[in-house]
Amino acid sequence: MNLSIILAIAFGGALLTYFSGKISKKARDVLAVLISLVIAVILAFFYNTSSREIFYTGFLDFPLILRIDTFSWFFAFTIAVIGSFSIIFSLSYIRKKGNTDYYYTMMLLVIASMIGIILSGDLVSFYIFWEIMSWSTFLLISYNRGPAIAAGIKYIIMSVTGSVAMLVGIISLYSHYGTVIYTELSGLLYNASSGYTIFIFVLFFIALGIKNAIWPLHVWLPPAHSEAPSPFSAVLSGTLIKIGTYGIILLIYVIVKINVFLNLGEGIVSARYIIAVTGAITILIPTFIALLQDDAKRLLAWSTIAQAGYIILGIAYGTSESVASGMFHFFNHAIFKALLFMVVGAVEYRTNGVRDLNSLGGLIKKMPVTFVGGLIGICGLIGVPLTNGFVSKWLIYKTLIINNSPFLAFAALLGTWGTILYSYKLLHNMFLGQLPEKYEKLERAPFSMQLPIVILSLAIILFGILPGLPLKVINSIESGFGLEPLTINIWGITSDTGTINMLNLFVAVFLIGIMIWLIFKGSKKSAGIGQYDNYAAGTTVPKNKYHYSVDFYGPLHRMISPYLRDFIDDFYMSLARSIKNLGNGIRRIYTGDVGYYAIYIMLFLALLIFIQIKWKLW
Amino acid sequence: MVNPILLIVIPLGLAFVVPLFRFISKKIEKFIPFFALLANLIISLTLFPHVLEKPIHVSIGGFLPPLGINLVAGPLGILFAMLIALVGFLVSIYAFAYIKEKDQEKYHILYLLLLTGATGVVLTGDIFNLFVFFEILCISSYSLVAYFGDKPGIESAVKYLIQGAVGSSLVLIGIGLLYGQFGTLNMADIASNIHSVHSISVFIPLVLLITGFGVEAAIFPLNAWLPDAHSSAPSSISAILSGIAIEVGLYAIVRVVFTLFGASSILTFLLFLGVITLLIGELCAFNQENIKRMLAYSSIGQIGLIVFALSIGSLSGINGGLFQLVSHTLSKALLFLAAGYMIFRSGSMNISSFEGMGKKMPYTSFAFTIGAFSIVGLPPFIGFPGKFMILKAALFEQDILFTILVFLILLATIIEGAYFFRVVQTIYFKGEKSTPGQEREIAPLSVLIPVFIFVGLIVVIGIYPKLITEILESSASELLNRADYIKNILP
Amino acid sequence: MVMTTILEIIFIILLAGIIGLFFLGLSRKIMARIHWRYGPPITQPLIDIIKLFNQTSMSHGFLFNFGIIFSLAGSVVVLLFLPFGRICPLSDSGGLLVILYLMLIAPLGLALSGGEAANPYTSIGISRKLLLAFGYELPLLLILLTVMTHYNTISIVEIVNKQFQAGWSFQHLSLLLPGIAYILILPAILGFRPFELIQAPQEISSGPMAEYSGKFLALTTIQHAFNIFISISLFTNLFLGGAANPGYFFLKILAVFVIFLFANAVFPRFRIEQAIKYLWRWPSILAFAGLIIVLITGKNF
Amino acid sequence: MNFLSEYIYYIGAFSLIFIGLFIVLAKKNLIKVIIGLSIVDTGINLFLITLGYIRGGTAPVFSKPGLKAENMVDPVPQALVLTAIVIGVAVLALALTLAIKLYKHYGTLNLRKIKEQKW
Repeated sequence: MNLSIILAIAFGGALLTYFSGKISKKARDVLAVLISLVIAVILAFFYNTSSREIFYTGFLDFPLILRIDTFSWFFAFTIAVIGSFSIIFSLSYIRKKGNTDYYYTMMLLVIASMIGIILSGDLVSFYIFWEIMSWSTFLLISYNRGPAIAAGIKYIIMSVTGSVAMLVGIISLYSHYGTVIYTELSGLLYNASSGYTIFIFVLFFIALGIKNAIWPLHVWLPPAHSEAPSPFSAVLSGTLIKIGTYGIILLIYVIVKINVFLNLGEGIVSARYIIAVTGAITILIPTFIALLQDDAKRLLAWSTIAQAGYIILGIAYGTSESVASGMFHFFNHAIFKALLFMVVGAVEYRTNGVRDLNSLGGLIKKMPVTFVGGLIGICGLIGVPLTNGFVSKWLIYKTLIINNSPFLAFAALLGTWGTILYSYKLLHNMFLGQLPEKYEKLERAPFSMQLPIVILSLAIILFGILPGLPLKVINSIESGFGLEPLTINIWGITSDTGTINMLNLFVAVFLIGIMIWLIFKGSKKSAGIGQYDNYAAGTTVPKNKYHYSVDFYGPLHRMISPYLRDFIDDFYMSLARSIKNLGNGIRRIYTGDVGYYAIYIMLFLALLIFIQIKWKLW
Repeated sequence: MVNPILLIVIPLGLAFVVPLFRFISKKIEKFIPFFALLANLIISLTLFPHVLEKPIHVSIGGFLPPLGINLVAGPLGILFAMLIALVGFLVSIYAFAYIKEKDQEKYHILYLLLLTGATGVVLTGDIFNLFVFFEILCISSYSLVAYFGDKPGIESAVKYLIQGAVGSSLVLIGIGLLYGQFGTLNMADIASNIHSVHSISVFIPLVLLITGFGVEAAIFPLNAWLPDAHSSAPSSISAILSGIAIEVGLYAIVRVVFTLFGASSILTFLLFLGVITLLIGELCAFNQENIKRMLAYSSIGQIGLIVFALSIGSLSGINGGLFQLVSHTLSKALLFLAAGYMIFRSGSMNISSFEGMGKKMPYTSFAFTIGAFSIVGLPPFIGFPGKFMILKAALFEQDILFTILVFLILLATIIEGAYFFRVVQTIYFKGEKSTPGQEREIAPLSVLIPVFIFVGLIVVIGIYPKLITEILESSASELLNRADYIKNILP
Repeated sequence: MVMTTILEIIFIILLAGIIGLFFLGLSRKIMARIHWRYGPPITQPLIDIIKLFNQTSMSHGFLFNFGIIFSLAGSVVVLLFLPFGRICPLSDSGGLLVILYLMLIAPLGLALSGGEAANPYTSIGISRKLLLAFGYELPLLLILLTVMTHYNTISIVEIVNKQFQAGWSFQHLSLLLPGIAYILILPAILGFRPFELIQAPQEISSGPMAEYSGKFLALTTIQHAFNIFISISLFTNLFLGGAANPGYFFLKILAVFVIFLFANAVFPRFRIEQAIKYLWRWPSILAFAGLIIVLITGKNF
Repeated sequence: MNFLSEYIYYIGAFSLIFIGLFIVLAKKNLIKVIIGLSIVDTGINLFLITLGYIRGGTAPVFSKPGLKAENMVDPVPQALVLTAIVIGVAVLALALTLAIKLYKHYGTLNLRKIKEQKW
């Protein structure tokens, strides 16, 4: 099987979907799902193989290369799977809206270009697919119109900013070493001056950091994630920002190599430490901002930034446990964040676009499957033991504590407690509490929405109990990077400094749960009563008058909100405004008076003569 | 082998025949540019392989080079001739539906003259001849800008004319000074003797020529006519002006600087000038509400980028510059054509009037989007290899100055991205989702065909840049090896 | 092997429950005596529970039931991670970090359960409970981090073992400060005065528990008992060197509990903002100071 | 004095050019500006002619024996001037046409007031 075939299917399929939509709606839906599934299935067969091929020689003097190894397989496969689930989820979500052909085409194009990025074996093809991904994403973010337009423009400007910086980095590497192929570049920076290495690092990090939404490059993410169509938010949050993660791993562990990276600078001013601290800040600030959000998707968007912080922290910290945790958390986050966006999407779909947390509530009775999905999703997000998120977070805490970085560990842990607060708010305000009367007749989510929700929920539990499955893959990636592999069992990790055994824990929790359930069942049966049949200390609770979820964390909100404006966003906006003003000012040189224009010509002539007289240029 | 002089003769001859055809049928006149340029396109394509082997020169009237006027069809000349014929041809198709006036023979005459002038400039080997063709180009573009006879058109034409006339006066003085010193007008001849005289006496004509041609090439601060003219001309003419006229001006500068004077020391100055032009163009475009003005300022920016690339002075730099020039010609022509028809439909040049165009004119909007992406330099469109090559050339200098300039260029790219993406969003995502009154009105075929040929070229060359890199490389080496150029003409 | 483990588990759960309930009873007795009352008998909580199990209860639905089971299961599982004397059935399943996480299952379960009802008091109570948890977690995290960094391990068994070798943690200044901080936040963890604001019977009619009746109330009481046991024995294990056998361990935690009761009997109730501000100030500063000292003096092991 | 007589035509030519340019730069009225352009043109033509002029030279035609090439005026500038005059006339005509149209639209020829196309 050829790697270029995957890309051909992905890109060709995207275009084909568009044209098939002109013929038959059904055929298009089937085709879109089929293509995304086929890509995932083909990729699955590449497990544990490694190959490399030149797929195109027509681009200037650069042979474009595709390669696959465990590292890229892991990312590509995750992306393909999440992508196909999102497309399945879209089937009913997007039906109500217009431009369906366009939607599917762009969605497939985004997925295809992401897989292209992952599979590319040199920086030029990496960049080409990267840009294709950027603009196709841009075209999809604004799909919903209204506020989505500002979100789209913010996204694309930041994205272009990043990618031009990266382009300079790529070309600079090429001009220094004469190659852009990973395998040839790998380790070459060992002999470079640290100044040059830092230069390359900064350039790449602008691009990768923007994609990965590292603070302070995150400002595009909250509006983009919250305004995009929900299945696409799942792709954005679950996979697209992870392309940034992939790039960072690629940069640090494949191109620069771990030994150079760890020796870049010393102590607190080392590259490793600075990036890790940035990761920690990325955890803390967005977590607290997420607490203040009232829009379900915006809350999830901020949470995405925070979780990306864990990933960066793990990857940059550079011990084999931390890198494993970074990659594992990438995988977990892809699953549970996609799931959560789908849950919100399902609610949004049934309530006709309501995602304001203050006007929902009590939907558990109406959408139980979706609720369970949401519950498992937030458990994964928090990292409740027995969900996948726990193991990756445990790993990062552990390695930070053992390696004497308690402050980073503190940031990570505190972020988790913030996560509990906002994710419970999300769940509570949507599904618990009082059901507004207008939603009395709400139906369950359609099957095409429930299916991915259920599968992803099961995946969270499965990888929570048996973390060894993904960790095995991660372990072999790590040995490829020259890191010491972990000792892994199917149920967890063994090491001298702390062992984790999820299966033990599962059995314990399960048995104790059964025991308590038996006691509960065995004792006197309780009478079922309606939701509004409440004890209210002698008064009555009026129906539909109060919404208890409003201002759920009011006291905390009042305390911290003055400190948590998104100053970075304000800064960027004022930058944009000043560029605009500058442009408006400069425009005035074209006064409209032709006399001035003639004077400009003469002045130019005079300038040339002056320069010659002054400096004797030629 | 075809004589390259046909490239000039056919459009020139047919231009004056246009009124005669009116006696046969009024409908036929609009097809004359079409056929003339088709012929040109075919001729230049057949010449193309020959030229790559050895430049062709034709001595007019049998007078040998230093004395007589000669045509030089080198790779660079043919590259430009091909571009001119191609863009002219496609725009002439566009004009079938776009130019609707009853008496349109003037349009076609002037159109053909404009392209004759442009082709003449790029093919001639004689400096005064170059000036003459340049004047033909300029005069016809002044009148074409005013073609609609409306208020902005006339005003812009007058301003364009005044600045253009000042510019060409300077050129003519420069040519006179050169002739006074060398006693010859043949470019190869002047070039071979240029270092035999004192530098100050060469410097004055050089400055005059750069300034004079710079007006047409729209280098800052000589470009004040451009936004006015581009925005008030008929869109087909805007496409030609932006896609051909300023490129030809640039050709003239490049010819003068590289071949005629071999003045590599002025390149440092042009480097900065290019970056400044780029930044100012993009900044002015940033907050522009008038779509055609925005595109015009963007052209200024692109010209700045091309000037920058050419002034790097290395083979790869010139290569990149020429690639960017081709890319800009195709993309900007496409943008003006697509925007032109949308303006035609919406009746306003305000960007906000494009709201909902994505639904109303899906194909045109699509084409506009491709053009915008290409200009910004996104793969897999033609703008990307261009920008890539320029950055590569600049960074290969491994000089801190170049790194700084590259960052300024990239800053401009970001600004450029910002305003183009804003328009794309306006087209697709702004406005009411679907109002019943706004039915789909697909543009006529004669608009869609050229537009989509442009789209095709942009995508194909974007994906497979090797298609044109060969001719670009030989053009670039033609520019850099003046000795070869001189030897070819004066054996 | 498996058999002993299962026996250990059952032993610990039963014992912890009994000790927890005893402490609950004891606390009421001692409080009463401080207030110059006679007070209920020490077995009163047990009697209450038995009585409650026999009463009719009302349920709002599946999640209402599930939440309470989930919450209690979370608390019980924590027990298996804490060394009780030398007994610790799940010693190598993740250590202190897992305990930290499992401790949040209890409030989360209660919150979920309460969310099923449409009672405003419940909502307010949950909100307060989560916020208070957030408030005390900050110092708690610092305290645990200090201990873990000091001993350079995340295993609580290891920590206890190291204290056997080198004496109680309280002997080191760097751990004394976090120890004091722990005592300061203990009432917040347990919802005792002055952090009664979650239940606040006069104000929001028992908050999250407003809707509970019969066996639900019984289960929450049991859970409360477990919580007391957990938080006190966590302190004992971390700072007072644990114990070599369960009997000695019991004496230690009893002592800690009684001292703690006397210390807290005199406070009024905080508002939630005041509570968070308080928790983020003094205990956090103390714990933070400890952490800094640990980092400066370097690891002891 | 000798200098003056040697360079009188050049001085004259460049004076005309600068006068013309000054008019273009400084005058508000479009017609005046056009006149200025015309003066510049004239100056350039004079300049070109002067380039090939030899004092006392003859027409560059071998009409009678004994004529040497050194004594003939250079014919090339004359050809150039002829072309330049034609171009100049074309520009002038176009400019005047446009001026008429402009006046119809604006009712004025004051270039300082015709500023609709700007920025």
